[in-house]
Amino acid sequence: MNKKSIIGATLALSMALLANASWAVEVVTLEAKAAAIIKRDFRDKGIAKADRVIQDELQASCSKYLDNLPAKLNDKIKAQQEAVMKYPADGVYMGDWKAGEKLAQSGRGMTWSDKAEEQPGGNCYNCHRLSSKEIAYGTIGPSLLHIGKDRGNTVEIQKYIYGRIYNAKAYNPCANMPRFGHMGILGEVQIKDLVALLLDPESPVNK
Amino acid sequence: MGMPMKIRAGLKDGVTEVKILMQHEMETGLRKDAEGKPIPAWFITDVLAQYKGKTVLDAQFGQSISKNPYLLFRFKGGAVGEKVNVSWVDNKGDKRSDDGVIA
Amino acid sequence: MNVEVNLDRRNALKAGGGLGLMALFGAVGLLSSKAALAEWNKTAFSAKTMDEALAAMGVSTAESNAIFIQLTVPEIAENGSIVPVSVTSTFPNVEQISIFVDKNPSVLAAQFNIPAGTESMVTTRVKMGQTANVVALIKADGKFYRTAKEVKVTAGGCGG
Amino acid sequence: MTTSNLMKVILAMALSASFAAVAAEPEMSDSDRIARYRDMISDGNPADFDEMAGEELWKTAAGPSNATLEKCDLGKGPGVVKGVYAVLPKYFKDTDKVQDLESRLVTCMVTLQGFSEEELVKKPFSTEQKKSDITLLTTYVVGQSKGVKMAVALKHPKEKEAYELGKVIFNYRAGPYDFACSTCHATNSVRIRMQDLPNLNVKSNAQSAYTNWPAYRVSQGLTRSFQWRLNDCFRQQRFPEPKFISETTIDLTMFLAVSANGAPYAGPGLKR
Repeated sequence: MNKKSIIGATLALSMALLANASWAVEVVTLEAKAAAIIKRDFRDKGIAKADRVIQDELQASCSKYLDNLPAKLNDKIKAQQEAVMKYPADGVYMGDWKAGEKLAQSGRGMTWSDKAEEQPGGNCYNCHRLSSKEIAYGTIGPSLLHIGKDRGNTVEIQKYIYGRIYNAKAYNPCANMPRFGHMGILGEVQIKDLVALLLDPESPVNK
Repeated sequence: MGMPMKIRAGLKDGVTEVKILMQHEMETGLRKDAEGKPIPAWFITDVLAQYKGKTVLDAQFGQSISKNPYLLFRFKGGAVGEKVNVSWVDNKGDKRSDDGVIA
Repeated sequence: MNVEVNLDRRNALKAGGGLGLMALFGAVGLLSSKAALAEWNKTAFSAKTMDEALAAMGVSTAESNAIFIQLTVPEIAENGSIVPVSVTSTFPNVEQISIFVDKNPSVLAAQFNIPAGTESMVTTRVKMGQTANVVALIKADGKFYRTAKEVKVTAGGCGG
Repeated sequence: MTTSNLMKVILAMALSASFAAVAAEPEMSDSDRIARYRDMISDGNPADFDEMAGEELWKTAAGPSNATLEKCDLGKGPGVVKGVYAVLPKYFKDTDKVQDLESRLVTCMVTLQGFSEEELVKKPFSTEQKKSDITLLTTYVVGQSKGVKMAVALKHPKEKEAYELGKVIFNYRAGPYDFACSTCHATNSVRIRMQDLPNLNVKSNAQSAYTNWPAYRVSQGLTRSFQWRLNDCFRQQRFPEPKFISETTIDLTMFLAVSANGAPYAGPGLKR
């Protein structure tokens, strides 16, 4: 390598670093600015209070990295979410699949047009295929048709499914799926009913 | 007096195609308002389309026709620049009449 | 005015539009509400079932025929408040086209009288409370024929 | 049977034969069926009536100053309505702000007609009881850009910044569901229930999504503006309410409008 090319390479490298650095500064500034604008521009409406736009660490990180966290941060946030996971004290994970199907059908809950006293729905069909009888299912999440038939119905599987509904982020920090239990959207009874919908051999999901 | 209609009429191969869009709530009488009080039925019952004084379509509607009713039909004849007249009346006796020029 | 109200609108139609009611419509360009309401088939439009509606319309038998009646409806409707329905018949001498939704609270949606010179084709939009059959009924040469198709009304949007 | 009747019978048979051929074609997917439904309802858009009503409002003197909006500068000079929607949002010198159509209409209603901004933004959207003047005007104005290619500029520094901020806001996850716009609108070929979701990071998707708003919403029986669309997105995201014509909504609009550049404006649309 001659002198000229070394200089050239160094120059290119330092330019790349510089560009990278200014890019990083730019992004931080923009993010902070956007957060401030958002904080100013939203207001309470019904049950949806203005402070909902304040991000927790998980939300801020997933937004910043467009849902692709660096490995270290990913592990850190995953551990945080695992630490706040709560399972039923009675060790029972399955409830009534019929109640679960009703919850799965309901896309309501937590919006400013919903009422505080109404139990939010599970929103399941919005994103997942479940019962083969329901053709209006979403595809943002994977199909869960026959999940119980395919994976069985052991206590381990039940606990795993319970956990995924309670807090999907303990498995994948930037998952699209809400943290239904952790965020207080669904209670223990509701989550158990949904586990039953997915795993009970009598449920239409497994027919 | 009802709200204006939108009438488009086009002549092709000796046949006039008429598309009508009417402005009307078409309340079934089965819905309830925010306070839970029933909203009374209010819908167009009769529609009459005429070309040069001759009836080209005569329709009766029930509560199952959509809000802002839409109609498409064709009749033989018609001439560019001539008018198709459409009129409707609803169950409260309100009415409306508009012309569409054949293009 | 009273004389005109008592006139049978169907007969007026057949007379070619030059008499009675039709003369009034033609001259004023407006439907006379009183006359129109007298004509509107209240029993048929209030009918809760297909059988009741057909009886109110004087239909004793309606042969099923999907070849000479083309009923075009979407297989799936994203929204039950607008379901497009198109009925075309290739029967000769079609006098009347009617559209029903068999599970709606009032099953008869619309009835079209087709004068000579008007094609036996009509498109409109109906409301559907749930997945149901759309039925097309044709009167041709004094006889009735019918065909039906199911429209699935789906849950739309995020549900909120 | 007369000759003409015989012809009808033959025609009917030919038709039914072709129908049989259609039936034998490979299974339609549910998405195809929905697309067919949308196509079938695309004619006869009740938004046309709102365009007419909006034009009337535009030309009618109103407000404390008893003036019309005919001198309003929406981005192509005072009084120019044709094609303006295709260049919005845009930086305006007089307000020193990037504005979308609705915020610009508010500016004109304040400066030309003497309305109070505070009053105008209180009830900016149509309800079953009362249609919003701002939405009617919006419907009229966008109708005058039909077929005009979207050409939103990123020249002024504030325009560039609005776009960049809009992109960040698009990806901003928050609320009890951890949702951002991107949760539903940054993946190809996914749907909620039966509704296909556009991936707004893909140009063709962004173009067809943006150019069909404002739109008549069949389920609500009302024409809805783009500000309303964003408001309802945030509602479904489980966010609190974004203030009408706030910077958040305008920045987001800027991001989406620029993504639609190059496509002819096709609204007002007709949606489920």
